[in-house]
Amino acid sequence: MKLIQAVIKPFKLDEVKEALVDMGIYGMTVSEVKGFGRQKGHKETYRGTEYTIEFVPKTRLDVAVPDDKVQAVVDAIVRAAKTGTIGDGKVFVMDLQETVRVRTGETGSNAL
Amino acid sequence: MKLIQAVIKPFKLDEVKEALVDMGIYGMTVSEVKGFGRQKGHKETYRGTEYTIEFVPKTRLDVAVPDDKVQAVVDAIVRAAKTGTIGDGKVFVMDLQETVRVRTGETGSNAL
Amino acid sequence: MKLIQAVIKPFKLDEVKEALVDMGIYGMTVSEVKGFGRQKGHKETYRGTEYTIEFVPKTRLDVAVPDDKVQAVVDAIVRAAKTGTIGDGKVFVMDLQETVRVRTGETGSNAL
Amino acid sequence: MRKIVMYSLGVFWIGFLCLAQPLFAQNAVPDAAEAGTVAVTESLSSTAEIALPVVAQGEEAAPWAPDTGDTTWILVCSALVLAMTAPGLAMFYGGMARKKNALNTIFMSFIILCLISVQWVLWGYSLAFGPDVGKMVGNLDWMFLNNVAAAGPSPYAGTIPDYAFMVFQLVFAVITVALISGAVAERMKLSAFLLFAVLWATFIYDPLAHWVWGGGWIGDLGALDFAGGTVVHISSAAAALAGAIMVGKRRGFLKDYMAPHNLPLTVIGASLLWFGWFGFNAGSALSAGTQAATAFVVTNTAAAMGGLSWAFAEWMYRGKPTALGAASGAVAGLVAITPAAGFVGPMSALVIGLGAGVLCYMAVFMKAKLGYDDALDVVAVHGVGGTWGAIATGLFANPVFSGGAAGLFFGNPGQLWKQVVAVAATWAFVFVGSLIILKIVDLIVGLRVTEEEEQRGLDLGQHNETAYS
Amino acid sequence: MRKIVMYSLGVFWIGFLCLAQPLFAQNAVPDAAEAGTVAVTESLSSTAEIALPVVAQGEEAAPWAPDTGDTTWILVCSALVLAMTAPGLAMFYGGMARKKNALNTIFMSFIILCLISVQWVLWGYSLAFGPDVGKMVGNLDWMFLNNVAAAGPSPYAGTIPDYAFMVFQLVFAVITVALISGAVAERMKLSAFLLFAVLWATFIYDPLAHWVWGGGWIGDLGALDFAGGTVVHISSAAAALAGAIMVGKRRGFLKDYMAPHNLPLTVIGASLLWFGWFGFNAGSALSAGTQAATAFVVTNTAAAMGGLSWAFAEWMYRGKPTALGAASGAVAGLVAITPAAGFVGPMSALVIGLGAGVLCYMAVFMKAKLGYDDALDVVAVHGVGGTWGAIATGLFANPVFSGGAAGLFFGNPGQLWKQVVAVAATWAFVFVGSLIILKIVDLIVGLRVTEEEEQRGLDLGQHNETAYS
Amino acid sequence: MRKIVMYSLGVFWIGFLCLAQPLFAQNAVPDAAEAGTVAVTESLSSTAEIALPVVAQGEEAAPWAPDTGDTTWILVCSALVLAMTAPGLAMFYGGMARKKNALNTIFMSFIILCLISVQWVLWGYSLAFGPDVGKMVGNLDWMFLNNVAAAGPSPYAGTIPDYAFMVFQLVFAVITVALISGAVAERMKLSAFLLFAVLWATFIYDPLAHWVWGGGWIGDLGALDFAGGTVVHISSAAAALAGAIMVGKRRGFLKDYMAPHNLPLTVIGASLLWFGWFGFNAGSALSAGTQAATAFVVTNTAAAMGGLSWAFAEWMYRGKPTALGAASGAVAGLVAITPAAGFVGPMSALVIGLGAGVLCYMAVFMKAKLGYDDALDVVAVHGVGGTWGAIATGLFANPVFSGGAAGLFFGNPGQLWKQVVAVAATWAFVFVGSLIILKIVDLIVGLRVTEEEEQRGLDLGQHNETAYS
Ligand SMILES: Nc1ncnc2c1ncn2[C@@H]1O[C@H](COP(=O)(O)OP(=O)(O)O)[C@@H](O)[C@H]1O
Ligand SMILES: Nc1ncnc2c1ncn2[C@@H]1O[C@H](COP(=O)(O)OP(=O)(O)O)[C@@H](O)[C@H]1O
Ligand SMILES: Nc1ncnc2c1ncn2[C@@H]1O[C@H](COP(=O)(O)OP(=O)(O)O)[C@@H](O)[C@H]1O
Repeated sequence: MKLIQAVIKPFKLDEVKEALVDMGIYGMTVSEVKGFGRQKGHKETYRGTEYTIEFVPKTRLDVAVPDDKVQAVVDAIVRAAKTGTIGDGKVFVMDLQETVRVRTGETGSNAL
Repeated sequence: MKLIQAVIKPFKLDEVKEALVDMGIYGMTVSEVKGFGRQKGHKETYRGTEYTIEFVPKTRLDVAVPDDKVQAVVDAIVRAAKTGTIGDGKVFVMDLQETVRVRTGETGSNAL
Repeated sequence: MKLIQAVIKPFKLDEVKEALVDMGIYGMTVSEVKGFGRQKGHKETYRGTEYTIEFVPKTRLDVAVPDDKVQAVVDAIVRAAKTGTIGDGKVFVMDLQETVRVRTGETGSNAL
Repeated sequence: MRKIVMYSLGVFWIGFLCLAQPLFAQNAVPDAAEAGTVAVTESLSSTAEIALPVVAQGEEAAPWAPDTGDTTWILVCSALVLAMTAPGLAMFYGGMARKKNALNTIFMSFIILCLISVQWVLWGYSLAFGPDVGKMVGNLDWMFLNNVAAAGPSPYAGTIPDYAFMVFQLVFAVITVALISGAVAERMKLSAFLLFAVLWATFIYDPLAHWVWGGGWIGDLGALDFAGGTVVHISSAAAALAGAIMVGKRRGFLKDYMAPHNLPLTVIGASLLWFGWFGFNAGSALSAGTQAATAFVVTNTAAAMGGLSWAFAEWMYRGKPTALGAASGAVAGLVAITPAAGFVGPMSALVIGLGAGVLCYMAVFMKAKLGYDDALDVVAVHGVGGTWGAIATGLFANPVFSGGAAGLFFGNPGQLWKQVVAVAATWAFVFVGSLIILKIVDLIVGLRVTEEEEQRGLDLGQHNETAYS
Repeated sequence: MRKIVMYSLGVFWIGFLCLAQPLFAQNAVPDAAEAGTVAVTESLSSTAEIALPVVAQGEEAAPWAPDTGDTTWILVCSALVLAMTAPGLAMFYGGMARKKNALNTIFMSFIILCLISVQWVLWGYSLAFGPDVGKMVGNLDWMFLNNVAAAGPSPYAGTIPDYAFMVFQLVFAVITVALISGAVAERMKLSAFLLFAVLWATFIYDPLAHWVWGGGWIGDLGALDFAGGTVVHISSAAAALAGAIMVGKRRGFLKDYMAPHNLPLTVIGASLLWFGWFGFNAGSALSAGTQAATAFVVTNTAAAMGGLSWAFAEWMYRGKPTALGAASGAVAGLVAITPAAGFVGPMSALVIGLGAGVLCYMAVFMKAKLGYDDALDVVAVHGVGGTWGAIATGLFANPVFSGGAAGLFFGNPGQLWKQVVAVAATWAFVFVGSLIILKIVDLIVGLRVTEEEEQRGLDLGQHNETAYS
Repeated sequence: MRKIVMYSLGVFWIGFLCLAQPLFAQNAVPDAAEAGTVAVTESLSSTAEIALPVVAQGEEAAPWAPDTGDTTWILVCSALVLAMTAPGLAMFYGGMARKKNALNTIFMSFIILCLISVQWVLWGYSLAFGPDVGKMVGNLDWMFLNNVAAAGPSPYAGTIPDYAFMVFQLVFAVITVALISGAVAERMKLSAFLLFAVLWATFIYDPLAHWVWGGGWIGDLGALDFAGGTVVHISSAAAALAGAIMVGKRRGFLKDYMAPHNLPLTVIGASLLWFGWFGFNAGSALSAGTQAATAFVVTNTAAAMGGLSWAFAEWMYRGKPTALGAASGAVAGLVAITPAAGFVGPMSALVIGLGAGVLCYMAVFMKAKLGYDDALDVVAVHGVGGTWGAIATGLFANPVFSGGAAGLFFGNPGQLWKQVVAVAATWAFVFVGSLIILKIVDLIVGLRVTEEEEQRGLDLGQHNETAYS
């Protein structure tokens, strides 16, 4: 199994989620993060003092999948999350040694 | 060493934390996430427009442990987090190649 | 490639970020987490009821780097994040099997 | 399904429209009678000692005209007291709730404002202030505001329109009921609370207001309650205690982290309560004269001293003063000065406020010891503060300010006894009555939400809404 | 660059200072004339039926003095109505917006308060209430408040200073324009809205106010509008509809999650609207007498019933009452009672509030069906509620309360027809006029922000600020 | 330990009770004397030009009765001004603070309201308005409100009760001290600020109020200050400057991200300030007549123009107007019109507001240049705005509106000079006096929290609370 961690633009979450559901992936975990990269933040001015916001709001998606689906899922995420502009994000793939479903205690791919 | 990542129901955090403390685990990191899975969200209606909230609030717990404790910790988490109903969550285990304690620079298991 | 996950004190984020930028690392992802460890939280009293806040606010930094930079980056983070007091945090290093840049589809070290 | 509901709403509404027709037809009759001649004054003669004299009927029957200054005063004060319930109390309570229950807590104050406003014009006012029946309650002659003169003076305050007095009393009824919601917050079912509210207003508040202000036995007894220490504060606290006991503790009480979710909201709510309380206390003079000015001053003084004394008590006892403490102390001071406002001077107000802050601060520790879960401390603040205020009125009432009534420290020990009787009667009547009503409500709809719903929060459970998105 | 801007600001400001000189010099002339002698009363004689009589010019020309009670009343009511716009409406609307647009939505109400306050003293008041031109509009004699007597009585209300009447009307103009912003929220350009606001106030609101209250044809016709059902509510709703259509739907309308970002803010805003509405309706009596007291009572009654009826309709139809629903219902009740406030009794107010809650609740479903995006439901609440209120005034007006005017249920079927004419004329005039103004504004500056900006939110896009940090 | 603290609280409280006894006994004496005969009027004869005439003592000594309209007016205005401090200023400042300091910032306004309310009735009022000593300060004859007639007229305003005037002045003292907290926010110790507040109110504010309004030398000089441009705004700004310098910069000043944590709160706070300011300015007429109406109108006009001018200055200079800017500009306009409110017309108010918006906008850049850290811009808004307003009063005062006083543009160049003297004297006296007091406070308790506490935030450090959970 692999854990796929994707950092994407927040407004792309719905599209990515649907792309995954379409391929039969029904589980994922989402969190709000702040990204720092090529895409620059914005400036804010309050009463004469100017601030640069370097971090851009991003969404992180964690999906655990069996090995045979990794490539397809990564491709699907990339396709759905792409706008072609800077800041589209990254997909990271990590090895997952074990998965347990808390409710049933099932392990391995069955737990996904 | 392994990194154990558990996605659980938020109100189970205290029980899980205590179970870990009882086994002598004194370090962990917690974040608020949103889960998507078998457990469905709820609907909200505002002035005649209905919205489906597909994501359910979940809590993620990251615990790094030495190899010999992995099984015990996973078991403890599963036991404490279990309600037996849909949405109880998942535990993921990943390989951890190095750990450093920032304060002292210690590495490996000593840093946990 | 490796994924470096650092849990640090929130107010050290700027220093750590600058240390990384100085070494030529231009990408990272940041999230707000709560830590549980040696550093204890504080107590709050509301109208006669006292609560202990066991979790301390922390910041998590995820940086993916090519293998040859791992040691330097870990060292830089440790140096910048250190105050020498309890609660300075931890750095975890994990193996990263693949990285994809969503915008271009590039993979591997090129995608970082 | 949808259509049916729509139709039924339509029918119900047209039905009401038809039913209502005779009401306002009726309504027209007495109003059309010469304004200035109030048919009910006779039956009210027994309340003459609390009512201002009805304006003399001039020769040539010049039509009665209200005093514009007094009328402005009472209308403005009515608006101020209304603002105490919403947004004041809504914010004060809402901020103290946990995030998952914030909206439900706010909703309670708001919907009670709606509900009791309607109850009052339908029958509440008549039961409380209508022609007396055995010193216990008003009769139903003023139901639907029949016999309440739109263009004539109030029998209780001769320089202002009857409607102005009626609406000023309305906002008192509203806030009394709304206060109770703090004790049962975060777990009581909305339907149960609404049913409780209507029954409680009708069978507890309306008679009690009659006892004290409407010509009933407590007023006759000579107990002093300028603006509602017993009627409003002790009564809401006694009901709150009954509610906290009957509804039971919140899941995780004294164990889970239940810190206020938004303290700025709470402090702002307390500030608005303070602002509105000027209407409450100084408005109770029913005229914009020197008594109103005095009541205004002592209200401010007691609030300020209450805030300081709670904060300093915390400072001494816990090491740090809290914002929640200062806000609570100011409210405690306001509660305590309420029965005394027109009768005492500013130096006495300092003592009353000081006592309120310290006593109520100590009282919040009670619930943990005694084991009932008064979620937002209605008993500690309104019960203890109101009782202290009623007693203090019997100590500090000063003829210089009251224009007559005196307390123990001004040579009239008998007053203290009357105050104790009024306090005890109120606690007993309201506590027992509230228990009975709660039991009935429990049988009909059940008092409490399910455990699962309590855990998810009442915002989702009762309203399908989240406070913040 | 920076210097240049600074200089230009300086010059512009000194320029204004010089320009302004003659204005207040001019200003001085009529004011210096004997107070109490108002030159314009003649030209206003045609409005005599709505104006209170100008105080009799006593022998020996004792200087005119205002009634202190009435003056206090109108000044306080003016402050209350001002508070309806900011913070009231700002919070009500701001809480309903999404987080990324929250500040922009709040800003709209605030800046409109600033803008229209200035427009009104410069020329708005003169157009609306100045000497009549053909029953259609006021002339410019009162521009810059020339010929408005600082020390004399208002020709519209003889017991209060002319300035008090002027500022009371000012806050009505302000809120009418601010209301429109709810329909176009979350996507309209600030510059476009400001330009629209000035044009709309000048060419739509000012004439319309003149038609109804300033001596124009609707007032002459005998249509009843106590506090602004047509002038304020229907007119803002008609403009809102035009705006929603012309500006277009929000990206993701009916698809994305667009839940209110802060419902406590919205409920508190609704409470402040309720509080301020007493100034709006009871203040419209222009004197602190029995009519003000009645208007106060029916306002409260309709608001309460509106809140209950919307909440109960939801309960029946959706299974759960919402806080947003109760708050919206109260506002709907307030809207509906506005034209009727001085003319009907409290039992009629119950029916009016009941109808408002149910009708407006049904109306919010309209926009999804008809496909226009009235973001914060101005049309459903103010349009439907205002229309129902204007019609209801023609049904329920009761001589007992109105001191004369009667509706269908009190034997005067003709009144209903007049109400219908006034309503229809207002909808038509304002809708068409607003479309034209919006078209012009679109050509000059463009109505809408870019798609990218809409996505990031108008707080960043229009103001470079975030509501919460 | 716990018991000991409890006991000590009890003893301290009973002690106060005993001590207080003679106070209200004393209190009774003059009040019992015939109301209407004010013993102190003689010593006040020198202030006759600012005081309204004491009502004539009618034959047959009919008891004095206040004017109900004026009394309502002043009591309502007192409540409005109180609401400026809390919730108004508390929200305005609280929203601008960072999240970790939000509650502490709000707490400051709230606790100052408590503290100065008590200081004022104990000795502040006597020092400010009591019988004059050498044109510099009042004596202690009115301490504990002795010799202040609960049932008699104010020697400063003969149509209202003495207590009404006293409490109206109380809320001015409160807000002046609360304003200072903005400059030292986010780093000053609570204990230090409270000690400073009592000393500053006693040794700076009370004498200054005496100089201008209580019969002191500035009033004698003929300098105009209608509602407190010097007394309230310049004085709080001068103290703020001293505070910012003495307490030092916040860690990370001009480097870290210090954006307001909740701008909706700030805009709502500004709206409530605007609302309350009607009480501040129009209430300062001390009677509900034409001058109150004029003050009301110019207050609104200057606020509106101030908001527009700051927002447009930003638009020109930075590309986008901000919500914080519009809110700040409105406050700047309100500050500037304060000394002029009863003396100028609405067209002059436009110029005053325009100037205030632009000047204060430019002034906020000052602190970065000069290097002091006035956290929430008290100096820029109240110092610059107040100075501009005081000068502008000397330019625009118009006999048509002031009933006498004239400025440079109305033929009286001498007035400008008097204004400059008053402004300069206020800045100098307050700045130097504040430095001395701060030095003393620093020696006793230390001005500043530890660096670690500053970093964690003062909410946790000073109160052990978090604003939001
Ligand atoms: N080396 C990295 N490690 C962790 N996260 C990264 C890294 N590089 C980029 N990211 C994340 O990906 C987001 C997008 O990256 P960015 O450089 O802005 O655009 P792009 O991927 O189009 O080059 C960043 O905001 C950050 O959250
Ligand atoms: N494949 C997955 N990858 C990442 N997180 C997952 C995955 N499947 C489930 N989760 C997380 O686990 C939570 C519980 O899963 P769910 O399917 O609702 O219940 P159960 O584990 O009882 O079948 C989800 O809300 C989600 O956060
Ligand atoms: N075993 C662990 N697994 C995951 N996170 C940990 C672990 N131990 C510590 N942490 C994180 O590191 C933070 C700092 O650890 P702590 O024990 O307080 O201090 P120190 O590293 O100085 O000993 C904790 O707040 C927690 O977020």
